[in-house]
Amino acid sequence: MSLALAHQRRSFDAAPPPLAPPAEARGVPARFIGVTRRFGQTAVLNDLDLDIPAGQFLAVVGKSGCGKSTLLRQLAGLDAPSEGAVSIGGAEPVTRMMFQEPRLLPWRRVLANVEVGLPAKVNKAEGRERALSALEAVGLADRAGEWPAVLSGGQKQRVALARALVSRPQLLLLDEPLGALDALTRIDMQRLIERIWLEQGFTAVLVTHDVAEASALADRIVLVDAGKVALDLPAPLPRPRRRGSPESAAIEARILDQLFGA
Amino acid sequence: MSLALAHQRRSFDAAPPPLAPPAEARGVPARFIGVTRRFGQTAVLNDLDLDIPAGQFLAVVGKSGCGKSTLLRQLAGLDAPSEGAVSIGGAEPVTRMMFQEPRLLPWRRVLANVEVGLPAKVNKAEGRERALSALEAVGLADRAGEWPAVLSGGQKQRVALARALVSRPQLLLLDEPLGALDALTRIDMQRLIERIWLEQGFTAVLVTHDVAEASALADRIVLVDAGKVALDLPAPLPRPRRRGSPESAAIEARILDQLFGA
Amino acid sequence: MQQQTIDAAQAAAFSADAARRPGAGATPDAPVAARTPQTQNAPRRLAGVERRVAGWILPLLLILAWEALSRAGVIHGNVLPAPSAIALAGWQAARSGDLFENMAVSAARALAGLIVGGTIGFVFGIANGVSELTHRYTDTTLQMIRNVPHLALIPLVILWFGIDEEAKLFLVALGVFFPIYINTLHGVRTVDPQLIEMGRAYGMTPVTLFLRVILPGALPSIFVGLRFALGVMWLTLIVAETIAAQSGLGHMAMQAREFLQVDVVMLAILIYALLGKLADVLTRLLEGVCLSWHPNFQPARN
Amino acid sequence: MQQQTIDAAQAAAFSADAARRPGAGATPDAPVAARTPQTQNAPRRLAGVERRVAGWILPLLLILAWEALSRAGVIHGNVLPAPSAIALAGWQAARSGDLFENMAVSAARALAGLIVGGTIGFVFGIANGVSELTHRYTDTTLQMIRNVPHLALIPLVILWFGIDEEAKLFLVALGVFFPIYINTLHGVRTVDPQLIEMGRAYGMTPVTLFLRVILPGALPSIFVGLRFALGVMWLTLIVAETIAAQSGLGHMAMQAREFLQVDVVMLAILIYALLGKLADVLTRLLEGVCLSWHPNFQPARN
Amino acid sequence: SLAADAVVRVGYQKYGTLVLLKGKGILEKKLEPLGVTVKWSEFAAGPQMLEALNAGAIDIGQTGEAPPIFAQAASDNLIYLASEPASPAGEAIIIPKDSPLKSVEELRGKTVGLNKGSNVHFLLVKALEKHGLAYSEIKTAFLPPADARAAFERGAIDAWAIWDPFFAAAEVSIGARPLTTAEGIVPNYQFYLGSRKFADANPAIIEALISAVDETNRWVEKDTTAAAETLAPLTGIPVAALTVALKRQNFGVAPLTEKVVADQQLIADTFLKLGLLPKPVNVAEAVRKPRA
Ligand SMILES: Nc1ncnc2c1ncn2[C@@H]1O[C@H](COP(=O)(O)OP(=O)(O)OP(=O)(O)O)[C@@H](O)[C@H]1O
Ligand SMILES: Nc1ncnc2c1ncn2[C@@H]1O[C@H](COP(=O)(O)OP(=O)(O)OP(=O)(O)O)[C@@H](O)[C@H]1O
Ligand SMILES: [Mg+2]
Ligand SMILES: [Mg+2]
Repeated sequence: MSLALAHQRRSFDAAPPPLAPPAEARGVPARFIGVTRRFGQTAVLNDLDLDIPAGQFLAVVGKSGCGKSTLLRQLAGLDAPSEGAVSIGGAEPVTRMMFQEPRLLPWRRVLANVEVGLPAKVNKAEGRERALSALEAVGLADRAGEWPAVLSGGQKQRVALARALVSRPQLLLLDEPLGALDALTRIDMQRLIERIWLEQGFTAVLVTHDVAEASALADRIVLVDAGKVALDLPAPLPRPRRRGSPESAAIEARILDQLFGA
Repeated sequence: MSLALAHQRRSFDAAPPPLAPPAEARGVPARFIGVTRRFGQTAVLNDLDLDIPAGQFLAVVGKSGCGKSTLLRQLAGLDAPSEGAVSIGGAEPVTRMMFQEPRLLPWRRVLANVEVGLPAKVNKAEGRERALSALEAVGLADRAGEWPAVLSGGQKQRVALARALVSRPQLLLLDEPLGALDALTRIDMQRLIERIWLEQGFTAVLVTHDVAEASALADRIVLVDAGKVALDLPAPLPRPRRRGSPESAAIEARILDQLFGA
Repeated sequence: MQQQTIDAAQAAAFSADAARRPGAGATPDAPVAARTPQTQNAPRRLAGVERRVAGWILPLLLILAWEALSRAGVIHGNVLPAPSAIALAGWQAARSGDLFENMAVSAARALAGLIVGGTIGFVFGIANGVSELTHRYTDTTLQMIRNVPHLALIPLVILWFGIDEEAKLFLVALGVFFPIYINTLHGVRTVDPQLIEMGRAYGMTPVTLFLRVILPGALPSIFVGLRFALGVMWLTLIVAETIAAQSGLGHMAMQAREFLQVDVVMLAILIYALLGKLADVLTRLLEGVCLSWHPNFQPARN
Repeated sequence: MQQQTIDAAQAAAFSADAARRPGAGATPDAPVAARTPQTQNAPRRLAGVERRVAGWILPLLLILAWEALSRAGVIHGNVLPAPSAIALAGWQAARSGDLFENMAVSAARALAGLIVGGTIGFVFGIANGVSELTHRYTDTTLQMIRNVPHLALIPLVILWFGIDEEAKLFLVALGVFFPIYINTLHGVRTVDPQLIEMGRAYGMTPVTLFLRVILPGALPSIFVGLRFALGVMWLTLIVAETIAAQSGLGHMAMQAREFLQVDVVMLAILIYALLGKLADVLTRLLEGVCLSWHPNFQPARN
Repeated sequence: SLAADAVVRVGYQKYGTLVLLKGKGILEKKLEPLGVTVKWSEFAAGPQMLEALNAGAIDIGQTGEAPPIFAQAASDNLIYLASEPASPAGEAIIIPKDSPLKSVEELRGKTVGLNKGSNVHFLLVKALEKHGLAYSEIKTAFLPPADARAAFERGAIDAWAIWDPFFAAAEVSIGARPLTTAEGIVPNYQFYLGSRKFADANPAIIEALISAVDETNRWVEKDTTAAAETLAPLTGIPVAALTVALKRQNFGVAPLTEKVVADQQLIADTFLKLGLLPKPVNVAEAVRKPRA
C-alpha cells in the first residue's frame, strides 16, 4: 500500500508571515441565547443555550436529524433563529463553514476550488501557493488540475476540507468533515485539523457522528437531543492525544451511554 | 432521548407472499476476470480478479480513491471495463445499487422516492405498503410526505437505504450506505441490512470505510489497493454476531494492519 | 484552553453587526436563496399586497406620464394618441363587438397553433435530448429552419397551404415550435446525470426513466420555453393574419396600421401587452403547481 | 452461507446478456449519460466523419428531392424555382456584388443590435435573477413589452427614432433582448442554492459570488438564450429593414417578395438558413470552451 | 375547370370597388344563374394579392399599376381583364402644411418617401423628369404607406409620394398639400386581373364580374357619400377624406385600350431601367382579348 499521504505532506502553513494581525487571527467567542428554530410545527432547536468561549474546540454529537447542521447554520449566519439570538464576538468575525456535502464548484478545477477558501486580501501567487499546500496536506496535490466531477466521494470531501482549512478564519465550522473517509485517511485528517487549530487558535465547532473523533479532537463535547444540549462534557486531555487512552475511553463511554439512552 | 427507531419498526417484509419465485429471488454469482479500468493514464482497477459466489455478503474496504466505487459501478453495469470482463450469473439478474450520494429525486416526496426502488411488477397499493414499511424500518415513516430537500444529511441517506432495500434484488450493491449516520442509528441500520439479507438471500457487496462494520456484516472482506485485491479474508463468524467479539477484533486487526501498511 | 463563560459585559461587547436576531440574517432580496422569513403577520400582509401590485406600478406610471404629456400637448394626438383616446377607441370597438370577435378568432388560431407546434417541439426536444442519433440527424435542419423569417416564408406557405386557416395554423405552429424545442432539449440535456444513472441502476424502463427522472428534471426549462412560446404565438399571428384574413387581432392591427388609425394600432399594442401578461400569469401558476418541489418556483417567492 | 468458487462450467452458464465486455455496457445513443467509449481507432475515425456530416444529410436529401421534382415538372418554376435556379440567382447576385453588400449591411446591423440588446437583456436577467426587488418591479413590464409584435410597433419606432439606422438598431436590440433576458433569468434562478450558500459562507463579496458561482452556474442557460437570440437577430432585421432601407438582406427579401421574384425570396430563405447554422456552430464552439466542465456540452459528445 | 368546384375566388382590398361590390352582393346575384358561388379573400395590398394569385390561391383581383408588372415578370399566369380610366388627380407628391417647398424643382437634395416599385415611384421619376431634375439629385426613403405616414408626420421625410385614399386622408386630417398631382404627368389606372387559365376557361364569369363592377361604379358615382360611409368604418378613414378621394376618381370599367397598354408598357420599361424589374416584359402579351 502506498503511503503517499505521509511523506507528501509539507509544512502546511510555513507560508509567508500571516497577513492578518495575530490579535484578529485568534478565535472569537459565540453564544446561543434561548435559540429556537422551528420548521413548520417542529422545533428543531428548542430554547437552546450554549456558550462557546474564544479559541475553544467544541465537538457536537447527536443522532441523525437532531439539529446539528441547523445549529451550525445559525453560527454561520446562513439561517436565523425563530426565537432567541445568536451572537458572535469580535468586529466582523471571519466565519467559515465546511458543509456536510462537498459543495465544490463543478466549473472550477480542484485547485481553484481550494482557492475559493482564501481570504480576499491574499495575492494571487501566494494564494496559489497556500492552496497547493492545503491540497498536499489532504493528499490530493496530484489532482490539482482536474474537475471535481471525476473525484471519488472521499476525495471531494478532502478538497472541501482543504478549502475550509486555507481560510484562516476566526470561527471554523465543520459539519461531519471526515464522514466519507477510511480509517487511515481519517486519522491523518484529524491530525491535520488539530495541527492547524493549534497553530491558528481559531474557535472550532466540529459536528461529527464518530464519538472517538470527538474525544480525539475536542476540548469539550456537547450532545444535542430534542433541540437542547443534553450533555455538556469537558475533555481536558493533554495534547498531543493518544488514541484509545483510558481517559478518552471514559469520555466516549459516557457519551455513548447517554446516546444509547442507557 | 427518544428511541423512536426501536419501537417504530414493524415487520419490514411481512408483506404478501413474494411475487418473484424463490429460485429467482436468490442471489446470483458475479465474477471479475482480469478487469482493468483506466481513466486517462491511470489504471484504477488493474487486472483485478474476483469471484463472488451467489448469496455471499462481501465487504470491500480500501483507502479513499482506491477504486471501490469504480468496482461497484462495473457490477451495476454503469461502467464498462477497459480490459477484461465482468460477468453476472443468472438470466437478466436484478441488480440494485445504493450510491455514495443519496441521489434522491428532488421532485418526488420521500415516500415516492422509496417507491422508485420497487420492482416494476408490484401493484400500487402493495408497493405503497412496502415502501412505508421500509421507511418505518429506517425510522422515517413520519417524514413520508416531505420533499427530500428538507431532510438532514443522515435522513437522506436513510431514505436512499430504504429505497435500496425495498427492491428485492438478486445482487445488491451498497456504496458506503451508513457513512453519514451516528453510532446508534448506524447499528440499527446494520441490523436492518443483515436481517433483510438473511431473509432474501441476495448477493450483497458492501463498500465501507468502517472496518468494524465490515466484520459485523460480511462473510468475506476484501481490501482493494493499487487496483488489485490486496487482502481476501473470510469472516466465517456465526450470526447473529456480537459486536467486539475477539474473533471479529482479530479480523479487524488484520485489515487495519494491512491498511496501515504495517 | 479552558472553558469560560461569557458574562453580561462580554456579551454586550459583542458587535451589534454580528448579532443575528430573528429575521436579521435573511437578505431581503435574494430569490436564489431559500430562507424562511420570520416576519410578523401585519407587515407580512402588507408585503403581500405590495408584492401583488409591484409589477403594475411601472406600467401605470408610464401610462400616467404619457397621458400627462398628451394633455400638455407635447405628444401630438395624430402621432401618438393619449391613453384616454385609446381607451375610447377600445370602448367603441368593444361595444360594436368587433374587438371581442377579433380576439376570439385570434385566440382560436393561437391555441391551435400552440397545441400543434408545442407538441411537435416537445417531442423533438425530448427525442433529440435523449437520443444522440436523432439529434445528430435533425438538429442542424431544425436550427436552419428556425432562422428563416416568417415574413419571407409566406410565399412558400401560401404555395403549400393556400390562404386559409391551414396557412395561419402552420405559421403559428412553426413559431411556437422553436422555443419549446430548444428549451426542452436544453432541459433534457441538463438533467442531473447522477439521477439518470440512479434510474438505470434501479432498473427503470426507458418510459419510466423518462416520466420519473428526465421529464421532471427538464420541466423548469420547458416552462421557460412555454413562456416564450406563449409570446411568440401572438407575435406570429400578426404575420399570419396578413394572409387573406378578414378578422383577428393581428389583422385588426395591421389594417389599422395600413390606414394609419394610430389609436387602433395603440389599442392593439396594449392588448398584446395584456395578453403577454396573462400568458405570464398562467405560466407562473402552472409552474407553481408543477414545480412545487423547487424552492425557486413558488408563487409567493420570498 | 459459505464461500464458493465459480468453476468454468458455471462461468459458461452465465447469461451472455448479462456479461459486460469492453464497451458493451455503453448505450450508444444516450447523450445524457457520460460514458467513456472504449471503441477502437479505425471505427472511431469513421464515426467522427459520420458525426460531422450527419446533420447535413437531411437538408441535402430535401434539396435533391426538390430539384428532382422541379426537373420532373411536378413543381412549377414560376411558383417554386428549382435549387439550381436559386443557385443561379445567387451566383448572379454574388457576381454583381449586391448579395455581399446586402449581407454585410445586415450583418453590421445585426451585430450592433445583438450587442446592445444582448447586453441589456443580460444585465436585466442577472439583476432580476439576483434581486427580488427589481424582479418584482420590472418583470411584469418586460413580459408585457415582449408580447408586442415588432410589426405593430413600427409606427411608434419611426416616431421615436426616425427612419435611419437607430430605428433598425432599436428593433433588433428589442428582439434580441428577450431571449437573453428570459434565459439569463432562468439560469440565475436555477443555480444550485447550496453553492450560493457555500459562497456566502466563504465570505464572497456579491461581485465574487456573481463571478464565481452565479454566472458560471447560469451559463448553460444563457447560451440557450444566445442561440435563440442569434436567430431572432436576423428575423427582426426583415421587419426592421422595411423601414426606409436601401440595402440589407431583409430588404432584399421583402422587396423580392413585393416584386414576386420567387427565386430571390428562396435565395434569401436559404441564406437565412445557412446563417442560422453558422450561428449555431458558433454558439456550440463557445459552449465547448466555456462549459468544458460540463459533460453534456463537449464539442465531441458521445 | 369551374364546373367542378363552382366557386370563384376573388381577392379584394379594404379600399376599392371590389369591397363595395362585396358589400352589395351584386356579383353573387349575377353568378347565381351560372351555379357559381363567390369566395372573398381580403389582402393588405396589391403585391400580396398577386402573390396569392400567382400561387393559385385566388382567381381574380384588382390592383393599381405596378403589381401586375412584377407579377408578369414572375409568371405567365397573369392576365389583365379590364381597366378603370386614368385618375391622375388620385396620386400626388405631398408636403406638410407648413413646408416651405413650393415646386418640384425645390426637391433637389430633399428626401422623398415612397413605396419602392409602386405607381408613385413611376410618378416621382416622371415628375422629376418633367421639371428637369435627375433622379439622383433627390434622396429617396422607401417606406410602405403606413410607415411613410409616421415618417411624414415626424418630419423624417420632406415629401411623400402617395395615392388615394392615403393622399386624401393626409390632406383632410393633417392639412398636407400636394406639391404636384399626377395630372399631366402619369395616368394612374386601376386594373382587374385574373389567372390566365381561369379566365380562358370561364369567360362568362369574367363578363359577369365586369358588369357587376360597372353597376357598382355607377352607384358610387351617383351616391358618393353613401359609398364613403360604407368604406369609412372598414378603413378608419374619415368620410370627408373618402368623399374627396372618390370624387376625384374616374369610373368606367372597360377592356384595355391600346393607349392603356402603351402607358403600362412605359411603366414596365421605366422600372426595368431603374433596375427594379429583373427582365423586360411585354404587357400586350398579358392582355385578355375580349371575344368578338
Ligand atoms: N470519470 C472519471 N474520470 C477520471 N477519474 C475518475 C473518474 N471516476 C473516478 N476516477 C478516479 O478513480 C479513482 C477511484 O475512484 P473511486 O470513486 O472508485 O474511489 P473510491 O474507492 O470509491 O473512493 P472513496 O472512498 O473516496 O469514495 C479516483 O482517484 C478517482 O479520482
Ligand atoms: N428547510 C427545512 N425545512 C424543514 N425541515 C428541515 C429543514 N432543514 C432541516 N429540517 C429538519 O430539521 C431536522 C434537523 O436537521 P439537521 O440537518 O440539523 O440535522 P442533523 O443533526 O444535521 O442530522 P444529520 O446528522 O443527519 O446530518 C431534521 O429533521 C430535518 O428534516
Ligand atoms: Mg447534518
Ligand atoms: Mg467511492
